[in-house]
Amino acid sequence: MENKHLLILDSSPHGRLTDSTKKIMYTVTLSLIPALAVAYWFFGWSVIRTVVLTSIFTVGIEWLIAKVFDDKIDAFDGSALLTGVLLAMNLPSNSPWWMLFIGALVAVVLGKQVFGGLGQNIFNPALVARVFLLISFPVAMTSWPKPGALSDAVTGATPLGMLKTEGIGAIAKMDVMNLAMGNMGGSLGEISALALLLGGIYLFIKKYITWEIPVLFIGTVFVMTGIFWLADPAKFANPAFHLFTGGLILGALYMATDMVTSPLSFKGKLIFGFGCGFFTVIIRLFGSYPEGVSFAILLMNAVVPLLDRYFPDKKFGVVKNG
Amino acid sequence: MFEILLPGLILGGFALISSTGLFFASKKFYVEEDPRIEKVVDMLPGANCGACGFAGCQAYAENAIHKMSLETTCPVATEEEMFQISEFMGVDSGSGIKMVSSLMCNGTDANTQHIAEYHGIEDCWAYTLIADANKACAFACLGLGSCVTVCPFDAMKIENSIVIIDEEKCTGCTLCIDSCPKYILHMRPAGKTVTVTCFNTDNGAMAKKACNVACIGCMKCEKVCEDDAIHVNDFLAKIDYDKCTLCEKCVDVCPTDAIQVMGGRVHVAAENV
Amino acid sequence: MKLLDKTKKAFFSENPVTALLLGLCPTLAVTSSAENGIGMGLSTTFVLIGSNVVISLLKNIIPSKVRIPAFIVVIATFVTIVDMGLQATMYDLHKTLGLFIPLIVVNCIILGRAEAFASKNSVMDSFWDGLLMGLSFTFTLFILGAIREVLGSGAILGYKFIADTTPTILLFVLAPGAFITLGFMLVGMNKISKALQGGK
Amino acid sequence: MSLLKTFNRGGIHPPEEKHSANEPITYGTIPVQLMIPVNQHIGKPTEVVAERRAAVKRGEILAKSTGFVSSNVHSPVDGVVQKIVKFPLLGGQISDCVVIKPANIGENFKDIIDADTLNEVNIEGFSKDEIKSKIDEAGIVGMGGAGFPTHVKLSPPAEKPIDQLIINGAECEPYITSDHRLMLQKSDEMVKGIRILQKLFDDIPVTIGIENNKPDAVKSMTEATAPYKNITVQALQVKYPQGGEKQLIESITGREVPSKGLPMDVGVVVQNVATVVAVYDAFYYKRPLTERVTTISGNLVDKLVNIVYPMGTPVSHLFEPHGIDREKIRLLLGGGPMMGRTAFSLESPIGKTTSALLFFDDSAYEAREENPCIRCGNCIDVCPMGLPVAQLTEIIQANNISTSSKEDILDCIECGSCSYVCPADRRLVEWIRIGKNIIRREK
Repeated sequence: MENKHLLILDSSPHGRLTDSTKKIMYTVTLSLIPALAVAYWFFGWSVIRTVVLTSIFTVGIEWLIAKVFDDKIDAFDGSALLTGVLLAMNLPSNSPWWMLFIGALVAVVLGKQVFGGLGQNIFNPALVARVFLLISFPVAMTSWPKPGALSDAVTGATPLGMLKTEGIGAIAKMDVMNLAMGNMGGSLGEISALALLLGGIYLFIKKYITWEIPVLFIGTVFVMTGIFWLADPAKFANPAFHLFTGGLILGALYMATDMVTSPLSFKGKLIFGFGCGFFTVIIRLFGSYPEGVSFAILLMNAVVPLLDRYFPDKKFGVVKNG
Repeated sequence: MFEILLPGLILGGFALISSTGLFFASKKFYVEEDPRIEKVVDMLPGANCGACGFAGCQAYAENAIHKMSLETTCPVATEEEMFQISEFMGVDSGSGIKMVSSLMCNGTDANTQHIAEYHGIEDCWAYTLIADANKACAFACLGLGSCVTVCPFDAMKIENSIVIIDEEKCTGCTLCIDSCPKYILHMRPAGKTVTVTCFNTDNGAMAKKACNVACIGCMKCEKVCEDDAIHVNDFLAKIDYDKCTLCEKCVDVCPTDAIQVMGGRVHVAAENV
Repeated sequence: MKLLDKTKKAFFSENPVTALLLGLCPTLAVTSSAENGIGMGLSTTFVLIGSNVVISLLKNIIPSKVRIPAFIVVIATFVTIVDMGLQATMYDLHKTLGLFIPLIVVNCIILGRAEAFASKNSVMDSFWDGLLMGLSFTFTLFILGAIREVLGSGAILGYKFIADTTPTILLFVLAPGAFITLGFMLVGMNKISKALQGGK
Repeated sequence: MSLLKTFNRGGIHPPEEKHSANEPITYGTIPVQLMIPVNQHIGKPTEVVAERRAAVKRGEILAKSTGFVSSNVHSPVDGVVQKIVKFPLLGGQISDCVVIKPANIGENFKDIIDADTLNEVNIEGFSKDEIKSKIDEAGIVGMGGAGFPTHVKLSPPAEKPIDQLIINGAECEPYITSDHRLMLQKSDEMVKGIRILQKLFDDIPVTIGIENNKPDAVKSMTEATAPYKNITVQALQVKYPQGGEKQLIESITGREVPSKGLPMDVGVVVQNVATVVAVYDAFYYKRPLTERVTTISGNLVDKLVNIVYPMGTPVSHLFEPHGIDREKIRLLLGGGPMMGRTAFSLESPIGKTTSALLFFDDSAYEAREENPCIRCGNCIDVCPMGLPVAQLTEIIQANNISTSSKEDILDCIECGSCSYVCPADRRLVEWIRIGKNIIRREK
């Protein structure tokens, strides 16, 4: 054995697809650009400020954690950045910087790292932060800037908020097309359903999300609100309104489909999507909060391990008996 | 007055009924448990490592009391602890010799060469699924630390790509013995520090070619030993620790330094002096 | 020196809340402010000392088969005393702590110390054990309450140090805040007790 | 053929890299020394009968099988046995090898093979047991890679009736083209071999499964099988691991081999095309299995070939004729890149199951570090066995194998699809192999 250099020993397979965690994370982040562009169109520079600040905060905090606790954590693998951008899309564009900081802290520390870092978290970090902020600062989190208003001082409620507080009359004038485009008050990611769909379709083509969760989620919301609307149109808003307002599209396409916190098996995904939709409708129609997407997703996040365990995919060569 | 008396009576009556129930229940469902078992468990180290072969200290104690013997000793307990238990039970305290784990290899980077560049999972068993050896000597320690992972007492570490065992910390629980895919760890009495640090059963020339400190089966140690404690089989020396008196003559005479005094001086080959 | 060791043990490595995770119900429920924490802690301390002393006095009389009911009766007596005493002297605190004062009866810390310590040791030792355990419980509850009060309402022991208009993190006053704070406290206390053990 | 058949679940499409598909089968020269591994099969180890310094003839037994699940090893050439040594094989195992000094060093192996006489054989004249024992004597093992003794596979117990014979010509692994060339150049021989196997099972229907990236092979096999009604050729969609036994059965018959079961449980026997040719050789040339077609490929090889070397030829003998720069070799694979194993010695011998030898330099290898699992589910999507791979590896890493996950782990066919697609570069198959090892040790 007189090789100058040694042969490499490794386990098969000796080849890989070029996909990587980084690539997935950055692609998902990039697919949010259309929605951000629409948000910029309606809210102006404050959008950029919010997104940049939360991204810097989340990546910075993750980097600090990596420095202090575990140098195996790669703060720049894109997951922290994605959390930051998604968090920004869940907040009003006029949020003060310290709120963004607290949000980022909660998202990275409470939402992710205390569970053991990337891949170990049970709940979607961005949603954990959003709910934390919503509970802690209810006033700041429910006064949204009006689209087109140049001053941050002009604030109002989201269409869903109006529906909750003022009843069905308040939304009667609203045009569904306008809502779909995003011309309404709300967080960055709530407003333009169509732009979000665009990004979602891109991700679907790239196979980074699957159809089960979004379809079941949105479908359940549509069907359930439709049933209520048909039963009593004077009390409940029509399903199209529910589809395009609030964080439903953002939640269904980006939050619920988050790889880490969604089930792996086919049946699990179906149940997960249905559960998200079901709880969203229940909270929207009968809860005290106007919007229920984040709570619904967090609730379903908690049962993901159970779904994976009790609804596994069919194995090869296993015949169901009885 | 009646206001206090009535609840008192009701509660008292209720207490009487329940306590009667409890009394009969305790008679009916009485389980006899030897109180000595608990005492023995208290005296054991409580590591629950299962090294004795039972499912934890409780099971060990139950067995010991049941059979009234300490034939299977607790390998983790010190001699004093075992003595205490034997005193308490009034039986002999087994063999009572502390054993430690010992590596039959000295294939450090300096003594033998790696033959490949390994990129897989850091685990000896994972390595054996890819290839049988990673050093020129096919019997050598792989140095990927499966035994280190399995050791509950932090007594092992990898240095120079072989395992170093801290005899102070080693309790002789034998967990590492089964964790080694090359089977080059063995147990020896703690005091008997003279060991053959080789496991190569190839003939002398091949062994020497593979590793500088391999046992080449030259029989010098067997000849020099006055206690008939060392024998060469399959080109490999083996020490009978029942007979070894630690005279270290074999250590001095070994031409390849394949016999070492563990924890003592590092020996220089006799020829080189 | 021995006392110092005992104190260290009681406060850190054997802290009833952060090391043994006992008595979590009052810990989580009443610590929305530092004051509540102290009130609850001191009440428990009183009961602990009382029950420890009495039980260690009676340890030879109580038959071992009925020891648990007997302990409960002793503890219940002291809890009733505390309950009535608080009601008479500090009505506001009594109102805030509410149900959790009677619930001290079933607090595992007290029964645990009675069973594990007082029923086997002398009166004097039991007294010290009750005092130290109680104080460490009080101390833990105080810290927990203080953190939650500072973060959740911008005040400490009822004294508000920021302007009324400044928003505070409401979540910490609510139940989830208790869980989150306790979680981080567990981390911190475990680190400290590890460091103390390492220093020995 | 509108919709090609394939298996239902999972599968991947790695780059095919079959650059050597147009290279006809050639023959190599005889090296100065042959190192013949005595154990080239799964099962009981053989007993070495060759003696030191004894002369051996071509076809003489060197190591005898010691039981039913065992296989003879023969000498490929005339020569002298020099010694018996332990030597690392291509798979990394260290095994006993019989070292032979051939009589005709440097001669082309084709001359030796051509010297074998072709016999006219009347297959009808053989009984089933005779056929099996002949295959056993010839030391034929599954040449697809696993090396399971063929006569064992052909002897299903009576209670498991066989109604379908499948010939595996899928060759789904990238780079390898040896089976492809066999199907092109030896199609008639192959059909004769199939007839022998068919005889064993009373003329049951035979299907030859070939992936559709080899249309010429499909054509030549279709032509060769035209006279026989119950031998058909089935073109299959290109998808890895089509050549996996269980997957191939599903593709062709739609039957699922039950978990923990064998093909015979669904009435199927699968044989590799190279094995069939070996069976033909054993009957018509009375030639035991001592050589095979090997694809030499990889980015270091100047002249890609499908070549026959005598079994036991050391890899180093290949460097000069094929223009391989010895100094640059960093990765030497015995078999394809998906399931092949790395070798650590450049002297390792070619064996009965070496379908390909791939030589790569540094540029082809990328050291990968395991990142945390992000539960993307890709591994589960591509797993042809439908296993929850991500969860299984976590269970194995935590050393927490339960009874139910044990069954899952043992069902893995180690095709490597999961590791191939994992974006976090996790060594999923490797972990599963460790899991299998742990289970095996517990037994």
